[in-house]
Parts: sequence; structure tokens; C-alpha cells
Amino acid sequence: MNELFRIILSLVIVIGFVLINSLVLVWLERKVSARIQLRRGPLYVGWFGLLQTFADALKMLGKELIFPKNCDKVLYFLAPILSFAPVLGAFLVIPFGQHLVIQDLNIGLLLVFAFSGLSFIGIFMAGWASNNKYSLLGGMRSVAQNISYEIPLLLSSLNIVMMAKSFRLSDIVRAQAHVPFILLQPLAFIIFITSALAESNRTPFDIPEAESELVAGFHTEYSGLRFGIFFISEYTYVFISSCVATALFLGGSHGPFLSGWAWFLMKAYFVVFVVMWVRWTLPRLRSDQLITFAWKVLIPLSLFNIICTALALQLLKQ
Amino acid sequence: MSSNNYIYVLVFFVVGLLFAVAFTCTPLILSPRSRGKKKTSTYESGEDTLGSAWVQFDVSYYLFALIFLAFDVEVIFLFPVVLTYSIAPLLIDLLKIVIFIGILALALAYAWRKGIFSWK
Amino acid sequence: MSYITNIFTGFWSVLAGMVVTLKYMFRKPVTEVYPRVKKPMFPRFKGPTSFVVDEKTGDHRCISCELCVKICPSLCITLEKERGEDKKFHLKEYKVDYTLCSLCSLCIEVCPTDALTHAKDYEIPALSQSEMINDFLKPFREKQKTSQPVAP
Amino acid sequence: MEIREIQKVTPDDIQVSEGVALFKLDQLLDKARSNSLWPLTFGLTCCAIEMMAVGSPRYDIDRFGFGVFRATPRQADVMIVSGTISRKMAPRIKTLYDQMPSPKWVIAMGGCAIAGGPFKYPGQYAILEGIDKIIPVDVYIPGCPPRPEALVSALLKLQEKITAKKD
Repeated sequence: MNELFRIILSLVIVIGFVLINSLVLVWLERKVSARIQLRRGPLYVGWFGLLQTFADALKMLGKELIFPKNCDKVLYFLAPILSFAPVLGAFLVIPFGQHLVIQDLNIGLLLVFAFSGLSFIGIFMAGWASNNKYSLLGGMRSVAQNISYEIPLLLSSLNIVMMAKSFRLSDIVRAQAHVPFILLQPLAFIIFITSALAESNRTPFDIPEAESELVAGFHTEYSGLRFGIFFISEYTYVFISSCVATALFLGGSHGPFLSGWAWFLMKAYFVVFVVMWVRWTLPRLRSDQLITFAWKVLIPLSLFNIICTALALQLLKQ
Repeated sequence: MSSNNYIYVLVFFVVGLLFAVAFTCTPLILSPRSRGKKKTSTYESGEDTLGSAWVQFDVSYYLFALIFLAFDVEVIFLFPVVLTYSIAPLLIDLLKIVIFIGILALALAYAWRKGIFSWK
Repeated sequence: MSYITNIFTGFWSVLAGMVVTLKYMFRKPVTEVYPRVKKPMFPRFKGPTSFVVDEKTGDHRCISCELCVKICPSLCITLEKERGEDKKFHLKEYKVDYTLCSLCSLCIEVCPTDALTHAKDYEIPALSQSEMINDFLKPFREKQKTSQPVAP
Repeated sequence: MEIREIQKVTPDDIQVSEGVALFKLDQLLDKARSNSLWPLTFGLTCCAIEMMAVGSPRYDIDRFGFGVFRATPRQADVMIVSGTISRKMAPRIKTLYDQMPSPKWVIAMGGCAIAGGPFKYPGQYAILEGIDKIIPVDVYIPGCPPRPEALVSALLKLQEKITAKKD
């Protein structure tokens, strides 16, 4: 009974957090982009435009859902749902504080990667089911990109597993009580952030929804709240990958003065801010450059990094 | 308790699915609807589409998928190996890891040499 | 070797670019908060055409010569006139269809009495086409109405 | 021409009272719609340049929440027809309009989109004389081309029209 109550409570909290967090992140993105471009950004709806994204979401509630007649009906309906469903699962193992984690599974790291790896199935499904040439190209590119960047992501987190001697995310955070791993593994951090950017389709790597060439990429045919769900899951993936980066490299909930969850959220939002900052700095990579960058630069570098870490462990054995 | 842990994963996934279904179905009640001949047609910048989009696709994507499969499985192999190595770092294990990663790197070098990564 | 230097220059240039954008982030925005602060238009701004109000008489200067109607390439001016008792033409109606006017200012250049000018008004959206047919004599008629009770 | 004050949605407005939930919900949706009018990225001729200027830092249409230019009609709310509509282009525009999901609005920007502008003369055969011949228009902006401010004020007028009480 107690367990049931715990499941329901954690579900409600996670769902509420996902919705509010993505709305806030969209607002933050618009504000950051505006400031970088010397604009003001959302200003009039609510306090400093904070209700702007809320208005957008409400508008989508009242927007017609179009079912294109040439599409694959079942897959078209399932695609946004399948891209949203794994989002909640990834929150299971993220250690927001010392004891503030829903389920501290011993394969936590793998679970997060498994759930975030599921996202591109929804994306490719959307691209295929729409029966639209832009969507299909977007979906194809998305899959090529996601599978290319999955490998450096996993390889760079291997270093952390070696350092912390555990898959459990809270153990990894505990191992960084004195020194965050970003100081010991700067190369792994850079590789991780780069591939996390690509995994969540953010701008230097947002080929799947490149507006200048593919209209809106895989969600060209999606209207209203179906598109909104893609949007929510995209932003939540950004948040999840920055949470994982925080737990793996930035020392998680460790920090002076403030309580653990405050440090964790601050660090995670800082990583999100860096992701947005990168987005509004760099232009989009070309599709072939993007994939060759993963295979020719990131993967050799991360393989090299693993061997270096293994050697270092060997040397520091005593 | 430990078997209970994984119930969370299942429950979260299922609830995620249900929530998304409910979420995508609310506009059906709230939104106005309209009908039209062109409304549900495929978007192609205002043109009528010619043929289906479900066509044969560039083979290089397929090659990427193949190397990915090989690499991904090997990375998953590396995870437990690296974990046990980090707990008790023996020299012979280091050698094995280096050989394993060396073979991986050779596969990468082969694919690189064959020109899979350069698009034509 | 160029492989490694390439990686380093790439990484370095990304950092340099990010520093530039961070600097921009703390600059003052250049946005004009338009509906709250309305900027005066430039002296050569071409708004919709309108009649010049003569300082002496307080009336328009149009003598109904129809030169503007003849020169207008968009055919947007309609002019009606009547001969008064003093054998002179009096303007009865002068309407410009803004849906057609392309603000070429030919009518202003051709006017012998300089009766036309570009207004500085730019907030002119309308909800229907009929709102955009502007009656130039309307302000003058209103002025007459308001001034009539004063006159004996 | 009067320009209305910027309408602010304060948290008080968002609250839905229990008794007349449906009635209030409609108003709430209208308010939300009027505050997030996403335009369709598409421009026809010279007026499109002025339309682009509206998104630029100087005029920054994103302040009102109109700044999200969507490239696909499926996600757009308002279509800004900016420029001369040639007869070849007209069916495409009609298709794009049809493909937009249902609460949708159209702004005709510039003389050509309103009534053909300088290209309207007896015997012409290439130009569609006004976009309202094929799709319903909500707000017209005269000018050749109009100032970016005129487009902003047109969007505000459209906002006013959406939130106005329906009889």
C-alpha cells in the first residue's frame, strides 16, 4: 500500500515537473535567444512573458488535429506518443539529491541511456508515417545522427564508470564528493556534451528539423498538440541529458551552503543554458559533416580516452 | 524489494503512454474542426505531391546502421568488463581491454579506409 | 598531424564564438518598444497622401484641376466637382483608394497649388476594404460643422 | 487610427471559475490564441522584406509571442500574405491556407495583396486582384509596402478581433 502511494506520488510529481519544466525551458530559450540577438523576447504575456509558453500550450489545446489522408494511420498516431512515453522513465534514476531519487537502480546509467535511446524510434516513426518527403528525409537523417552519436555518448560515460566503479548514479555522485569528474575527465565531458547535443537534436546538430532545408523535418505533418508533444519531449530530453551530465561530471548534488537538490538543479539548468548558448552561437552542420564528425573525431577520441583512463587506473593501483 | 524496483520502470512507461494518448486526444474535444478536400493532403509547399514518399533510400544510411550495430553491441560488452576492471585493476585485464579496443579501432579504420564516412 | 590541429582549431573557434555571443548577451537590446513608444517618422517618410491644410483659410487648397487624377498610375483617385455661382469649380468629393495607391507621389509633384502631401501616419490596418477608401474632405466637413454654430 | 493598449494576460485572467467553466474556457482559449499567433514563414514579393524586418531585433515581434515563424502550415495560426499574388501562385496559396489547422487568420499586407495595387488595370491577366478573392482576410494593411510598425499594429488589431466578444 505504501509502495503504491509512492508510485502514484512520484508519477504525479514527475509528470507535473515534465510539463512545467518544458514550458519554462521554452521560455528560457526564447529569452536567451532574444538577449543574444539584442532583442527583448517575450515581454507582455504575464510577468516578463513567463506565461507566454503557457499561452502557446493552451492555444495548442484548442487547435485542430489534422490527420493527413496519405499517412500510415496507426504509426502516425503512435509516433508522438512513443517519443513522449520514455521521457518519464528516464526520471526514475536521476539523483536530484542525496536521497532524492525515485528508484536508485543499480543499472541507473544504462537505464537512462536506454530510455533516451528510445526517443528516435518515435522520431523516425513520425518521419516515415507522414508520407511526406521532407518528413522522411528528416526521419532518416535523425536516425543516422542518433545512432552515430549514441556510441561516443556511451564510450565517454564508460570512463566515468571506471572512475566511480558503479553504474548506480547516486554512487557516481558520491564518488565526486571531493573532486568533480569534469576536472579529471575534461575530454570525456566535451565528448559527452557534444553527443548529448546531437542526441537531443539541438542546433549545431539539428539536421532532422532543419528549418531552412526540410521545412520542419519529421514533424512537418504534425499539428496542434501532437506537435506540442514532440516539443515537450525534445526539451525534456535536453533537460535529462543535462541532468545526466550533472550527475556524471559536475558533482551532482554536492556543493557548499545550499541543500543538495538546489545545487543539482542549479547545475542542471546551467548545462541547459550552455546548450542554448551553443545553439544560438553555432550554425547548423551539413548532414555529411555531422555524421563524419561523430565517426572520425568523437569515436577515435573517446576510444583513446578509455585506454588512457584504464592505464591511469593501472598506474594508480597502489 | 529489489524485484519491486523494476515495477516502477514498467509503470512509468505505461503511464507515459496513457498520458500521451490522453494529451493528444484532448484537442478533439476542445478544438474547432473543419473539412476540406485539400486540408488533409500532404504538405509540399502548396504543390500537389507526385507519388508516395515511401521510396527506396540512399544505401549509405544502411551502412551506418551496420557499423552502429557492431559498435553498439561491443560498447555494451565493454560496460561490465570495464566495471570489473575498475574494481580490481590487473595488468592482464588492461591488456585484454587494449586488444579489444584495438580491434574496434581496426574496424573503424577499415570502414574509414573503405570510404563509408565520405558521402558521395 | 593536421587531423589533431584541425580538432584543436575547431574547438578553439567554437569557444571564441561563444565568447562573442556571451558578450552580446549583456549588451542593451536595440528593440524599440513600438506600441508603447511611438517614434516620429522621418521627414522623407511617405505615408498615405492627404490634403494640406492652408494656414490662412484653414481650408484645403484644391482647385479641382484633375491633374492628379490624370497622372495617377494606379487609378486610385476619384474626384467630383461642381461649378459654383462664381463660375469656379468647387470640390465636391475627393476620395483615394488606399487599396490601390502605391505611394509613388506623382500626384503630389504634379499638383499646381501644392494641395497634397504625404501624411506621417503609418498605423493604418483596417478590418475591411471599405475602410481603406479615404475621404479627403471629411476632416474639412467636420470642421465646418463644428465651426458653423460659432458663426452667426 | 486608434491603436489599442497592449493587452496583458495577468494570472488573474487565466483562472477558470467552477460555475461557468465552458464559457470561461472559451474565453481563455481565445486569449491564449490571441497571444500566440504563429505566422507561416512565407513571403511573396517586396512586402516580405518588411515582414522579415518585423522579426528583426529592432521591431522584435517575439515580445508579443508572435515571433515563432513556422515553416509548415500545420503548425501556423496566421498567414501573412505579403506581396503580389500572380495567378500561377494563387492556387498554391489557397492550398497552404487550406492546410492550416482550424482557428486560422489571414493578414493581407500591402496594396497588391489587398486589391492588386499598382498592377490592377483593365485588361491585365497575370495578377490576382486581391487575396480576398480566394481566401477570407481578417486584417488589411494598406501601403506599398507598409512599415513594419503597421504590421505590428495589424497583428495587435487581429488580437483585438480574436478576443472580442462574439455575438
